[in-house]
Amino acid sequence: MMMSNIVRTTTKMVSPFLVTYSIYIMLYGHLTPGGGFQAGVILAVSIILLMTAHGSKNLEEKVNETWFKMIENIMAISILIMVSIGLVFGAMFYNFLHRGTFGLPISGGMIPLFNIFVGLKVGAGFMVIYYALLRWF
Amino acid sequence: MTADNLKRLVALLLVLSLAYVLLPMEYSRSDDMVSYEHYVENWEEVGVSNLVMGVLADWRLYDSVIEAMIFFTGVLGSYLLLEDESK
Amino acid sequence: MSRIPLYLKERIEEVNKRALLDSFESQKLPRWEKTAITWFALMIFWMVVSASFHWQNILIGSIVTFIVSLLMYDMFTGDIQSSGNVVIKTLRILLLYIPQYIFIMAFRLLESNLKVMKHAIFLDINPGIVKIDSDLHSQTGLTILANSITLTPGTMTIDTVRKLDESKLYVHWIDVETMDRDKAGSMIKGDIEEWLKNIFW
Amino acid sequence: MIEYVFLLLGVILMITGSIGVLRFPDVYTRLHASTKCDTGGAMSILIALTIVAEAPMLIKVKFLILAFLIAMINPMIAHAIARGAHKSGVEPEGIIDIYARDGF
Repeated sequence: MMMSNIVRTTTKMVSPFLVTYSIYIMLYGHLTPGGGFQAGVILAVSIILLMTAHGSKNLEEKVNETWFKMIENIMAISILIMVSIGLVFGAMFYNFLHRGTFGLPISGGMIPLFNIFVGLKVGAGFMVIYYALLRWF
Repeated sequence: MTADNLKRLVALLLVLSLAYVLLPMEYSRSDDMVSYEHYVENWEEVGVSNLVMGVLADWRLYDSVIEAMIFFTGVLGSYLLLEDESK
Repeated sequence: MSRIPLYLKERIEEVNKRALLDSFESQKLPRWEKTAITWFALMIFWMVVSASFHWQNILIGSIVTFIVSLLMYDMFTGDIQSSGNVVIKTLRILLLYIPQYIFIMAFRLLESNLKVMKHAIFLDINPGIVKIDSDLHSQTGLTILANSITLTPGTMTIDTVRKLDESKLYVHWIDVETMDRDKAGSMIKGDIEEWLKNIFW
Repeated sequence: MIEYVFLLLGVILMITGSIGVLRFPDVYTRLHASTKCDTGGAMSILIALTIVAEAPMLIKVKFLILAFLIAMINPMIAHAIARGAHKSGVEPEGIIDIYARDGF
């Protein structure tokens, strides 16, 4: 099942910008509005747009369901590992990294890392739900 | 006592114990220090310019991590529920 | 042509088609140039979105957009014509062609809005679907042509048919003035197609 | 001063688009009204916002991204709706329909 030529090409032209924008929201979540969850939703939407326009059968070799499951599990485990590393430095959930300068992209200790993990996890999770719904067709 | 009745008894006990803990708590608003005043005063402590992210990912990181785990459980549950049984 | 036997005719057509396809394929850019153009465009997008000239920002942006352009190099540069130097071509596209296109399309959009206003008030419509030809053979060029036709006065693209040598557009025209295919084509497309031929094949 | 002109133009175009959606006879002509007036009205309101916003130049350029995405995606959606309507058998009013005659 494939949509028409115009829809396919337009989604192709828009999707790199959407991916870049979601990575921007993910990395700059501690400076600007947004955060991990929103970035993950945009990331999932940019892939779902491509899949609905081109047909999920045609993209089977480029995106794979197993990858998304693996990414989601790895990210869930790494969030837990990251918050429990703080035990070594004093307390659970302790922000153990150097805080940096106020208002720069590299600052805030482990908050950007937390945003990245949550963003990838949410994006992969929505893709897994999408695949589960797709199985009924 | 059958298994169903046991489940109902456990649920009733859980609800009653929650009510015992939650109902006597003090819900009136205290005038001396409201939570957002504390957040705005100690903004520099976290070192990020987005205060919402500071609250979510530093002061209330416990909440956010459990929320991520809840999302994980939701994905897992919908994946198992929507499995196609014909295959 | 009548002296060529029938079984040879099909073979000759097939060979011609393949030669045409090869000539179209040879006009595409090599892979590293596609990646470079994608990186450049995404870097501009990153700078506009993040709105800061700090060195950390530029460093993070260049790394991120380089990874994205390695993964998605073929998304919007797949059909750009390869002719001349890459740097000169990119600069020319950015500084000459895109402002020209925006200038043309802004006035066409305003004109089309006023025309819809006139049609909505007086209801003097005479709709119909016509077919026009196009000289563009790439997907991206045809798509931008169809989207531009949708935004120009009184017309809307219903479907495109893209075969190897001939591409056609089915256009819903709110006020049909002529049935002739060439005349309708020149009236609907205007100078947008000439402009698009500069970039896409 | 000039921003009020753009803002007023945008509002008038949006209202005209809604009038067109109500008055035109079938799906295709209504799509004409909705697509063009939506795109033009939204873009002119965005230009007015760009002039009004009290921000550095670099931040004002962000409005252009919205304009770019609207101009890219709006015609595509109109095309998808029109093609879907034709595929599911909505007959267009009018004098000629070459698309149905060619067997699509």
